[in-house]
Order: sequence, then C-alpha cells, then structure tokens
Amino acid sequence: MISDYGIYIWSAYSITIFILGLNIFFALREKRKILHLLKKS
Amino acid sequence: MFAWLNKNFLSLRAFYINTTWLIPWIMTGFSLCFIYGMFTGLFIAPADYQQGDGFRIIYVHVPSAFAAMFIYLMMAICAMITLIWRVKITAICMSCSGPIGAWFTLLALITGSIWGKPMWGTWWIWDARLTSVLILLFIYLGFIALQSAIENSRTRDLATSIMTIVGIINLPIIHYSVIWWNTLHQGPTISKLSAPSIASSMLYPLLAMISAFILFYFLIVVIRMRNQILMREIKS
Amino acid sequence: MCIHNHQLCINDLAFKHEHYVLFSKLHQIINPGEMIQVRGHNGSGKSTLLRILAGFLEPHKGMVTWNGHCITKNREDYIENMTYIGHLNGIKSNLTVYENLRLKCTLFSSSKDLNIILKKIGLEANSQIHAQNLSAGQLRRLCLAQLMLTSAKLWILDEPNTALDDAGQSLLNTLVIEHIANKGMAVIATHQALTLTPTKTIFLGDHHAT
Amino acid sequence: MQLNYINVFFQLTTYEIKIILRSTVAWITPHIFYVIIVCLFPIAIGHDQELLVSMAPGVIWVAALLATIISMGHLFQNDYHEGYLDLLLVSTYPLSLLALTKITSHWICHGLPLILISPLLGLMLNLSVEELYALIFTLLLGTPVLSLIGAIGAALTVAVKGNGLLLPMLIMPFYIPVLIFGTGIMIMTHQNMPVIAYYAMMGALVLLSLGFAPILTGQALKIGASR
Repeated sequence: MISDYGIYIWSAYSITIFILGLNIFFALREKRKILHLLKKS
Repeated sequence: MFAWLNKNFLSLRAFYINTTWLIPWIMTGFSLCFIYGMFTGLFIAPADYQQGDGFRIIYVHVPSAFAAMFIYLMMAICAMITLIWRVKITAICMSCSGPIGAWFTLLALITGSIWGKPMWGTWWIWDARLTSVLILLFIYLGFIALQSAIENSRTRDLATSIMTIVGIINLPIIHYSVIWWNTLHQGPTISKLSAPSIASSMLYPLLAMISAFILFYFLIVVIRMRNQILMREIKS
Repeated sequence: MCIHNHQLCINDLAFKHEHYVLFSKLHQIINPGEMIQVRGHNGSGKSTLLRILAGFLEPHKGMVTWNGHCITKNREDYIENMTYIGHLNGIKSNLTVYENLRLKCTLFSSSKDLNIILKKIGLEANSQIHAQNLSAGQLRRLCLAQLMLTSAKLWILDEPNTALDDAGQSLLNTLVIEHIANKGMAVIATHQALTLTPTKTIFLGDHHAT
Repeated sequence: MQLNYINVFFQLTTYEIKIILRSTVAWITPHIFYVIIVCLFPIAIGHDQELLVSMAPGVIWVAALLATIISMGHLFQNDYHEGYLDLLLVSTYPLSLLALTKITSHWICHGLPLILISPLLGLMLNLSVEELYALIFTLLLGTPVLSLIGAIGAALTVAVKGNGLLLPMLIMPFYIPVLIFGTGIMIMTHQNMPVIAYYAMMGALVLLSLGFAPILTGQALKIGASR
C-alpha cells in the first residue's frame, strides 16, 4: 500500500481525473447544445 | 484513389457515419487501459527504492506529457494534409485537437510540479523538460488565440495550419536549445523525472496509462469533431 | 494553340458567407475582345466575385478556369495574364506620385515611359508630390495607371470609376475600349451604367434589378 | 531571370525602406521603447553593479525581442489597409521574393539601429569590451531570425482586427531559441569559455529561418489577406 507521499500522489491522480472529466464534460455539453440547435431548426 | 478515399473516409458525412460505431469501442479500450493502469500503478507496482511511492505520479505525468506531444504531432500532420489537399476533415480534427492538447499540457505541468515538490523540495524548477513543456503550452495557447481571432472558417483553418507547421519545425529546436540552456546555467542535475531501466512490473502500467491517454484523446476528438460537423451542417 | 485563344471560364460558381449563400450556379465564358459587366446592388457580392476571379478567395463550389486550367492550381500562368484593381487604390501615401509609378513598374516588370503615362493621367505637374496630398480622384487615376503598365490580357476592375471626374471617366473609357479592341478581356464591376456597352452582363443578387 | 529577381529584390527593398523611414514616428518609436525598457531595469533593481552585469544580457535581449515585436505589428498592416497587398498578390514575381523584400527592409530599418544602439546600453549596464562585441555579434545574427519568424506571424494576423496582443502571443514562443543562444553566448563570453560552436548554431538558425520563413510568409499572406 502507499505509505509515503500519500497526499501528493492522491492529489496528482485526482487532478488528472478532474481534468479528464472536464474534457468529457465540455465535449458533451457542446454536443447537447448542438443537438438542441438541431431540434430547433 | 483519392476519390475513393474521399468517398469513404474523408467526407464529413462518411466520417460521421463511420465513427458512430467507433465511439463505444474507443470507450471500452480506454476504460480497460485506464482501470488496469490506475489499479496496478497505484497498488500493485512495487515502490521505487529511491523515491518510495512518490514515483507513482509517473503514471499520470509521463502519459499526459506524451499525449501533449502526440497531439501536437497529430495536429501537424493534419495541418500538412489541410494545406496540401485542402481536406476539410483534417482541418476540423486540427482545430478540435488544439484545446485538448492544451489541457494535457497543463496536466503534465501540474502533475510535474506536484511530483517536484516531494522530490526536489520545490513546486517549480526550471528544468529542461518542464520548461519545454511550458513553452509547448504557450504554443498551444497561441494556436487557440489565433483560432478564436479569425472569423472566416476557411481562412481560420489555413492560417492555423501554417502556424502549426511553424510550431512543428520549431519544437525540436526549442527542445534542444532549452536542454543546452539548462546545462549552461548549471541547474540542479537531478533528472529524477527520467526513470532509467524501469522494471517491467513498473513498465506495464505505464504503457497501459499511455495508451489510455491516447485513446482518451481520440475519444474526445471524435466527439468534438462530430459536434463540429453537425455545427457546419446547421450553418449551411 | 493560337496566342489569342485565351478564355476565362466561370463554371457553376458558388460562394457562401458563414450563414448565407451570396451567389450560386454562376456560369459565364469570357473570350478575347469581350467585356463583362458585373451588376448588382450593394452587398450582392460583386467584389467577392471579382476577388474569386483574381484568385484571392476560393469559391465553395465550382471553379474558375483560364485556358482550361484551374486558376488556383495554375496560378503562375494566370497571373502573367491578369491584372486586378480593387476598390482600394494600393497607393503608398508617403511615396511621391512618380515613385509610386516606378514601384508599380517594378512589380509588373514593365519598362514603359513613365512621363507619357503621367501626362495621360493628368498628374504630370504633381509628379513630385507625396501621394497623401492627392485628392481621391487623383489617387484613383494614379491607381488606374496600372492598366497602362501591364501587358495583361484580362483586366478585373472593381468599381474603377469611383471618385473620377468626367475627364477621368473618359480616360478610363478610352483605356477599356482600346484594350477590348486589342483582343483584351475585361471584367468590370459597377452598380452604375457604363458609357460603353458590355458584351455580357452578370447580375448578382435580385435578378429583376435591371 | 535570376539576375532579374535580384534586381527586383534590390529595387523593392529600397522602396520599402523609403516607405518605412518616411513615417518617422512609427519608425523611431520601437527604438525609444527599447531604450526605455533597458533603462527600467537598473531603476527597478537598484545600482548593484554585480547584479546588473549578470542580468545585462537577459535584459538587453528581452528588450530587443519586445521592440522587434512592436515594430512587427506594422509590417503588413498598412499594406493590407491601403490595398497594396493586393498589388503584391497579383504581381508576377513569387510571393516569397516579395515577402523577403519586406523582411529585409524591416531588418535594415529596425534590426540594424537596434544593434547600433545596444553597445551604448551595454556600456550603461557595465559590460566589458568582450561582452560588448559578443552582444553586437549575437544581435547581428539574432535580429534577422526575429524579423524572419515574426513576419510569418504578422502575415497570419494581418486581417485580424486589434491584433496588438495576438501577434506577441503567437510568435514569442518561437523566439525562445534565439533568446537562449543570444544570452547564452554572452554569458559564456563573460566566463571566458569558447563560444564559436554556438555562433555556428545561431548561424544555422539564420539559415534555417531564411529557408522557411519567406515561403511560409508568402503562403500566410495569401491566406491572411483573403477577405
């Protein structure tokens, strides 16, 4: 198990997952917006 | 041959149809690699005898730095194709890749500095590798700025292509000059970021994470390209 | 192929702005000795069409060919035979009139006698004056001197008669007539009627605007 | 034909230089800016001689970079707004040749004076004679690269409204190798180390950008000027 530097490792991993999630979020939000536009037109 | 390619792969419509079934596959591949890499990287791989558990940050830092450079290479290839054959799909690919690349570069910088804190005792060090990644971030930001400044879509595609090509010519020069600069200024010669002769039990999770990041890039870029294709469809 | 056998061919040309179609399905053939007038109201895409013909812009559909070759692919050959005057004069304001002419001579590799040209455009007395002190009409005349410098077969003129007085207009007319008589071609965009009758007319925008 | 190109190149360059020099204020401003930036540093840091000497290469080079970018903004902007760029585009000569004339004239009007002023500034920052020579030589090799690379960015952003800050953002990263070698050579001169190899590297940079930049600038002009 992780014994030393725990806080650094966890923060690095959580930031990674956060940024990856942010990318997915942006892409999907863009998609939702465009689908909304498509429905209107 | 070109007409055939155009009909089956390069036209926007064909791309949209072809990628519909591709997305779930990329997603599965990404999840498998990511979960395996995360799990073994965090819990299975043995601790480094010099850095202890601190080296585990390598499993997010190196893949993101690799992805950042890989994405720039992809953009440069797309830029070449756009300039030479005026293919639309590669231009869309390039414009969608820019922001993703910038995110990965930022991630590499953040994880790098988090790694640096326990290893070097400071958040930031003007080490050759970190500095050249920082410059890569600036280039990405310039790309995004140019992209958002030009309104006409065709001009934008071609102008950013040229900019990307200037970047790819310059990047190796920047990289080597930064390395030279680093030795000149006699900075701390700890190169802990490179892990020489890595044990295979440490290597497999790393490879898995690298492929996970690349697959993630493909996933996002395909989704965003499909968005752009729909957007252009709406506009016309 | 005979040397006079030039032909500019507009084939199914379409151009759209980000949101709307400016023009589409444009066909026209221009042969030596012909003059085309492009007509249409403001914003109907006259300048855009001319910029496409000059190769500055790429159309979204269709193509423009010169002697059967696409003008963007075979640009060197086309450029030798084409000259373009936009609605901007392209005059360097801090060079004198004479220097501006010399600069154009260099750009179009011409060796004509500049004094004759200066006399023709009526700027002989002003030849040592900086171009920023000229009036709009004088600037336009200086700009049109380009037509006397090049040996291009095809002239693409965007609103050539703006700001010109009567003498300037007639100078332009004689230039165009001479050019057409020498088996030249001209594409002229204007929203006002020309004094000389065009061979063909391209209408942009509302088709009943005649 | 080849001779003709060289002829045209010289004629056009002369005209471009005339054009730049006649709008005196726009021509002088970047140089004054350069001097002011360099003078700001001693004022900000204080008159610690040791510190100033060790900072001088960096200060001078960064100021030179900024001054070049400032003057770069005007490189194609006026041509674009006056319609002169259209003339260049329909000229029978290759665009890369015309771009090279613009770049050369820019370097002669903005790069050379920069080099001429810099020994003076170097003296104010207490540089030794060897370092002054190094400063002049590195600037002599470095400023053409700055003009060449900057021209690509200037051509790309020519049609962008309010491109004041876009251009620096775009091309600053590409200036970094020049900055590194320029300051590096001066530091090595200060430490009495052999520097010939690094001059050769800068020379290589000049040749490389001389090869690529005019072509890319020509292409960029064609693209940037489409409106």
